Amino acid sequence: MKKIECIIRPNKVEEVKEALGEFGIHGLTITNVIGCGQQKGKTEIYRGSKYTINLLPKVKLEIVTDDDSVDEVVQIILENAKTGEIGDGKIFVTPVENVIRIRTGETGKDAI
Amino acid sequence: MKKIECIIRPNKVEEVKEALGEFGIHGLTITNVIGCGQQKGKTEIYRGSKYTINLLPKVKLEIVTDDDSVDEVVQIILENAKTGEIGDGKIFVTPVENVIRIRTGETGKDAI
Amino acid sequence: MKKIECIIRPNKVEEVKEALGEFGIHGLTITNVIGCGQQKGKTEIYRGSKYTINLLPKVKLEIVTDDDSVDEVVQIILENAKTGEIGDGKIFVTPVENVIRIRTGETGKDAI
Amino acid sequence: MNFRRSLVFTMILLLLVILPGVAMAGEGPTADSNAVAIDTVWTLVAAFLVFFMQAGFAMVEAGFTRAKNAGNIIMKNLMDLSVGSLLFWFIGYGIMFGSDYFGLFGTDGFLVINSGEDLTFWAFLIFQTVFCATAATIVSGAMAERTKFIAYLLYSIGISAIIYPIVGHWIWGGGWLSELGFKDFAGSTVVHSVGGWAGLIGATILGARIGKYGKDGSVNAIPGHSITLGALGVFILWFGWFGFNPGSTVAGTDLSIGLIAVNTNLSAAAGAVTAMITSWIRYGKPDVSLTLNGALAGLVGITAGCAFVDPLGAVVIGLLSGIVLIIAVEIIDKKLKVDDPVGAVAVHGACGALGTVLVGLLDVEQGLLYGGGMSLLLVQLLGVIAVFLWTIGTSYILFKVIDATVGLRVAPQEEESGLDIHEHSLEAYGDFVLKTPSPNVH
Amino acid sequence: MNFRRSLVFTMILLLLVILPGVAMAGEGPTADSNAVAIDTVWTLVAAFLVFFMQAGFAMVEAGFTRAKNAGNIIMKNLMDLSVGSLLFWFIGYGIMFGSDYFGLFGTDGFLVINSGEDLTFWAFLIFQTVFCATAATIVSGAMAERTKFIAYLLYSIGISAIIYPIVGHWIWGGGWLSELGFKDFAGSTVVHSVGGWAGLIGATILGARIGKYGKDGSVNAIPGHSITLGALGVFILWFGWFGFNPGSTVAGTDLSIGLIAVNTNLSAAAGAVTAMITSWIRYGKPDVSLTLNGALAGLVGITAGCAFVDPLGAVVIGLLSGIVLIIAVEIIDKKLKVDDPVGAVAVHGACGALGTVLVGLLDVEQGLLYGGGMSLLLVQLLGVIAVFLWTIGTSYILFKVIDATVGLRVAPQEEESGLDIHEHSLEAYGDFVLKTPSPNVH
Amino acid sequence: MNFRRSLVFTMILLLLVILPGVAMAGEGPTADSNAVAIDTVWTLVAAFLVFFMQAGFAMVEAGFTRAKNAGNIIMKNLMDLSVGSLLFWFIGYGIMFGSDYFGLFGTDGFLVINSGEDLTFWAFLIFQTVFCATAATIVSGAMAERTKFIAYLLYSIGISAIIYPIVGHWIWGGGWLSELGFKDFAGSTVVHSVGGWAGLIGATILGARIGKYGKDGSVNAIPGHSITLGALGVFILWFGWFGFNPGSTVAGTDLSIGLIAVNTNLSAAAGAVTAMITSWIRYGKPDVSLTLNGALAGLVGITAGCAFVDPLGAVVIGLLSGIVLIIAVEIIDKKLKVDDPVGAVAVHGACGALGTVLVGLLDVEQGLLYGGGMSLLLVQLLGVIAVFLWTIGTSYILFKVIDATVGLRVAPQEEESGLDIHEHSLEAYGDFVLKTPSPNVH
Ligand SMILES: Nc1ncnc2c1ncn2[C@@H]1O[C@H](COP(=O)(O)OP(=O)(O)O)[C@@H](O)[C@H]1O
Ligand SMILES: Nc1ncnc2c1ncn2[C@@H]1O[C@H](COP(=O)(O)OP(=O)(O)O)[C@@H](O)[C@H]1O
Ligand SMILES: Nc1ncnc2c1ncn2[C@@H]1O[C@H](COP(=O)(O)OP(=O)(O)O)[C@@H](O)[C@H]1O
Repeated sequence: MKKIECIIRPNKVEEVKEALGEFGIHGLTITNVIGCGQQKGKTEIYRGSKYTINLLPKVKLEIVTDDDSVDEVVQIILENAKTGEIGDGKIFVTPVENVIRIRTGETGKDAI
Repeated sequence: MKKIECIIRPNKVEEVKEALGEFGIHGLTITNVIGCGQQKGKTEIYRGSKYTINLLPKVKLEIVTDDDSVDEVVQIILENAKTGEIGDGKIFVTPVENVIRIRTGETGKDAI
Repeated sequence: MKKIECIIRPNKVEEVKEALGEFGIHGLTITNVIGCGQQKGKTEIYRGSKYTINLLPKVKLEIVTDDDSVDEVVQIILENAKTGEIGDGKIFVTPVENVIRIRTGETGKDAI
Repeated sequence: MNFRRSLVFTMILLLLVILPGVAMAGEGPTADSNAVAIDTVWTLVAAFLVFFMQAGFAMVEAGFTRAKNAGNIIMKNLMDLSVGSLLFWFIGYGIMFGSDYFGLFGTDGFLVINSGEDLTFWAFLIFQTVFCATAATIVSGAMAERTKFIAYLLYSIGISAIIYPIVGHWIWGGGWLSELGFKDFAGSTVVHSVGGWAGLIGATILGARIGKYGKDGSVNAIPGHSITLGALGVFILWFGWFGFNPGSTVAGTDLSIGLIAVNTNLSAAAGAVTAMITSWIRYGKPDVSLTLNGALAGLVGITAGCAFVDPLGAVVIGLLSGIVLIIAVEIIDKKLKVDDPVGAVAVHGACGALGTVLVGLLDVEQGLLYGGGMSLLLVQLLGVIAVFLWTIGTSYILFKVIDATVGLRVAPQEEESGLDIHEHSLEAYGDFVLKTPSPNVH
Repeated sequence: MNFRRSLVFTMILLLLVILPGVAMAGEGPTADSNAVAIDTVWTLVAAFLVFFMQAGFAMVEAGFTRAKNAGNIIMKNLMDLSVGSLLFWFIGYGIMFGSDYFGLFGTDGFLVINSGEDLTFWAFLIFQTVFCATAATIVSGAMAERTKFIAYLLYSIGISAIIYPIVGHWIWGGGWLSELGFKDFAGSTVVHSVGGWAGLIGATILGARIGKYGKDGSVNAIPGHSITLGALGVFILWFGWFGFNPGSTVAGTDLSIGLIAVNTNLSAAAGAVTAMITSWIRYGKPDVSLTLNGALAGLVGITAGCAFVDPLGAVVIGLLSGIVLIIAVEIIDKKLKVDDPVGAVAVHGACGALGTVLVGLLDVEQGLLYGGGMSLLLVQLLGVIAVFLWTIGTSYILFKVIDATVGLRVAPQEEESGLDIHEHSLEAYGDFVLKTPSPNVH
Repeated sequence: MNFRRSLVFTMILLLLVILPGVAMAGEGPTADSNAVAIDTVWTLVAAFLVFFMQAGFAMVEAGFTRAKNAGNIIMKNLMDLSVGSLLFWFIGYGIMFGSDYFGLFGTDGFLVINSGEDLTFWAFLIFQTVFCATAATIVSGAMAERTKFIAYLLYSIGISAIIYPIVGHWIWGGGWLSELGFKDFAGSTVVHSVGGWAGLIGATILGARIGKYGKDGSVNAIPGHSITLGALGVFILWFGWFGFNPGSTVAGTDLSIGLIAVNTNLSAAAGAVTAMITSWIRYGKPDVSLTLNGALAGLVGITAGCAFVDPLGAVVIGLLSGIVLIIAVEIIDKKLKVDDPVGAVAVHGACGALGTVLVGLLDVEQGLLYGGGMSLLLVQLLGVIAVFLWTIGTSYILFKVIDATVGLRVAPQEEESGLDIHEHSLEAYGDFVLKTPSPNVH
């Protein structure tokens, strides 16, 4: 199994989630994160002094899925999270050795 | 080494943490997350209009441990985080290639 | 590719981030977490009753990088996040199988 | 208020002419000078309380909307007050209370810097100024979370300088409605309905916030960011209303102030109770924000009749206001699909009209149910309709002109990231982690 | 207060009878009509300030408890006020101030809709109404975070309609304690102790919040969610107390109002200072929330004697109140193991009793330390005990009946997820990320 | 104020002597006794409003600083008030209003527990007490987020007992400046500049907060944690200022109170508007927190002249105050590199001085622009400079002594983790997830 971890723009979460739902993936976990990269922060002025917001709010989605679906899931995220502007984010695919459903104790694919 | 990542109900954190402590595991990292899956969200009414809370608050625990303890740790989590109701969450086991303790620079098992 | 995940003290984030920037690493993702380990919590008194803060605020940095840079990145973190006091945190190195940049669809090293 | 307010005012004026030097220090106080002092002190204290309602509006409107727009809401309320205070002194007061021109508007009294002997003028001016600011600020709630700041400033100028003072002249300044015997003691119609109807037009022209209505026509709730601040605002408003209603005697020597205070309180209490019960029955649980609105509904409802009804009448007005509030919120939200984030149109527009009409039934002297016949009721209906038409007409033009010039609404992306960051470079809660995305709407 | 309040009231009534039309506009003011107006204005302004204390209670209670219950706290405060206002008018006022029946309760004056000539009645009514709401609302703090909403509503009805008005009759309405010469000028006992003791019983019957006491008997702190709102509440209460105490003359022509204000302020200041010092010594650091409570303790303490002691006495009362507060919090929390989230029992119950008894020592005319002998002290003790017994007795019955019928406490799971979401479908802070689990308790 | 305030006070005193028993209940009211009652009621109500400004300061200062220091700010404000109230009664009042010693300070009137016949004394005392607390509390904003709590307590004692009362004596207590004809009606200089200049010295000696200035000399913004609480504070302050300025007649029978209220409101409104426009022009967007400061700047500016200028003059003072505020904030922040988190020095120091000097130009009787010649202007300048020198001199000594003994500033690590947890074992927002690290500063 794989974990597909993607860092996306906060306002893209709904779209990605819905598209995944249509594809049949209903389970995922979401974390609020802040990130930096090529996207430049914004410089704001507060009381006449500058301050730079160089860590921008992003959202991390984690989807654990079986090996076969990885490409499709990646594709769905690419389609729905993309704006084409710098700062769209990244997808990381990492190995998962086992999954256990706490409620039932099921393991592996059944537990997803 | 492995990372044991579990998504559990917020009100189960104390119990799991205590049980792990008794077993001898004192180090772990906790993140507030929101998740969806089979558990249905709740529909609430605010000022006469409906709104659905379909992303439910969960807590992610991350425990890095040596390969031998994995099964026991999983067992402890299963025992202590389970209510039997939908929404109890999942455990993911993933590989960790190296661990370094920042304070001492120790690596591998010693660093856990 | 590898993911370097480190749990550090909140007030060390700026230093680590700047040092990584000088080294040439500009992309990273930050999460607020709480953790426990050898570092003892603090016992505070509120209205005459004790309460223990045994989950301490920490920050998790995630940096995905190519295999070659791992050692240097770890070194930079060690140098900049260390105080020598208990509670400095840990670095975990985990494998990443693929990285995709959402904006362009680039994969692998190019996407970092 | 109608006749009474100007009567008292004239009386004081007369007293001052008859008894020159009445208020001069050192000559020794007389019963007359003391009466003037009591009235002045009372009017000022009441004005201060009404002023404080600005804080109440700011808290209600900020609390009932999202964190990302909190600074912008504050800014609008502050400017309603500031711009309104200046403009009402420049021009509004004269239009409202200046020498009557065919019952339509006043023609002098602009930019007064010297009131001659009549020192009580100033107390009256400040009292009227804060009333004007109240009418203006009601609208910011209905138009919250999507209006351009510069557009809002222009609207605020329009209502403070023209729309409100003209209605004020009709009813309190000796204009045609006051001649007909229309009764609106402290402004259910003059102040609240004007604000409410202007808000209705503004919110309609603006359109709903992104996400309020689904593509399938579903209605989504967009909860506010701080129920405690919202509640604080309601308590402040209720507190300030004790200046608004009893203060509208502009005379502390008029002992009806006690009864007015009792009526005001009973109606607010009744409004809160029925709003709670109604929401409980309709939605299964007692809704906190609607119950808070219910108290305001009771307050708006009793404002017209607070000096004309007895406590039983006040309770009846409150009870009905609390129920009508919820019906109005539903109609506006679900039928009209007008997105009014804080319920300003239902509270101030609908319950303001309701309360004004109910005077025709419950006035202890002229009310239909008290044997006073139909005539007052008809005049009340006429006044409510006239003010409705005037306000929607003028505010429609005002908003359309603003829309065609500077534009009324911010760009969608700005709305999504919030007006604070976009319009003011501000994060209202810089140290707190906010939810992105909101887990509540989808 | 006892005799004085009703005396003034009667005086005004007499004046109105002797001088018919005194308050009629147009007849010209007289010294007598002005005096009536001054008293009415003063009583009303004071009533408004006391009203505003509701906002203070709401903020203190919400701020000192957890975010997940903030909307519920607001709702309880709002209903104490609303239901209380209606019920006090229906029945409470009559029981408290109606014609005396064997010194026990009043028998007329219910649901007054016409006060005849006596327009000052209404100012008195609204003043007494907001006092009643104060007594009722104190309890919501002690019972916070675990009481069923419907059960709380029933309790609120019971205290507003019966428990409070009867004590009020005994002490201020011409009842047996006032006959004995019991002195409680503005209500340390009548208002605050009644609220405090009812809260004690309520909190005891309810049991502690989940997590408050460990299985090993350890006492855990459950910090509040907003110290700024809590502090704002304390400032508002202190502000409102200037209506509560000086206003209890119900006469602005009674110049002792100035001294009463000074005494009130000095005692509050002294209470805050000693609470700070005591917490600093006992716990190693100056505790913010206990210092805030200390100011309230000083205010509650001086309420009985504010018109009877000199400023030195006021400072002494404040100093002692601040210390007793902390001892009382500890005893209640750790010895009695009664879980009172906001310290309401210590502040209002204990310091209310303390302040009332201290009048027996510090009254400048009858106090033991001022050479007035033991008699007043004994009467004060008797009164404090009588009110304690009455309140715990009746509130015990009330809560037990509620518990047996609708149930007093929510289910554990509902308590854990918070009363807001369970009882009102509400998230009080919809845009903020809240801590789950709380990292502070374990 | 200077002469007028003491004049009125003496007048009342005389009246009381001439008419023994004027205020005794039961003898029947007279015009004289009523006038005394009106003045007492007015002074008390004004004092209560000024008292409430403490809540305003607490909210502004807490809202404009970071969440991790919110409890500490609250505690400082509470102690300014509490310690100040006790000390002003012990010693400050005597120094300020006692028998004059060579125009420098008063020598009696300490710890008054009996005012004899003169019951109006107490109203005057409480009014002056809350003024003193205002001066003291201004400083906590300028020194926020890094001052040791114990050091702050010592400072607070120093300003309440010595620094403020002596300036007060010079200007309002019959001292040398009042003899020269210096005019500061309600305290632009006496109260606000004293607070502002003391804050300047305190903030300078303390040094900037960690992170405020980069190694490269760059100036970083450190945004506050709650713009809504900050705004609420500003509304409360504006509300309280209606006690501060009109109340400074200490006479409700002085009908100029109405004009003073109008002037106060117009100046605040103008200050907010020009601050908004200036920030819009200079920084590209209308800055919310500077606009809020602008309203306060207008209020501080008009305080000296509120009874001496006409409404046009008030608007001019407000307009200038709003502009000067922004220039002053920039100079202090960027040129002087003094870190004043809430802008207290610019608002209270700079605009206080500005407003006082402008009286020399705009006084309708003696102002240069109204044909009154140069003499008043020169006296105003002299007074402003004298108070500046006195305050910086004494507060420099005070802070240096504190620094050398208990130490003025907390350790860097304590500053980083926040004063709340370090000094008070407190998390002000226990249920909320706060940002660590702050994503905004780097
Ligand atoms: N090497 C990395 N490791 C971890 N997270 C990264 C990395 N690079 C980028 N990110 C995350 O992806 C987000 C977007 O990256 P950025 O470089 O700004 O834009 P883009 O992905 O469009 O090139 C960042 O804000 C950060 O959260
Ligand atoms: N495929 C998945 N990938 C990542 N997280 C998941 C996945 N499925 C479920 N989760 C997480 O587990 C939580 C519980 O899952 P759910 O399906 O609701 O109940 P259960 O685990 O009892 O079947 C979800 O809220 C989500 O946070
Ligand atoms: N086994 C572990 N798994 C995951 N996180 C851990 C583990 N051990 C420690 N941590 C994280 O590292 C932080 C610091 O660990 P701690 O043992 O207190 O100090 P040190 O790393 O200096 O020995 C903890 O607060 C926790 O967030």
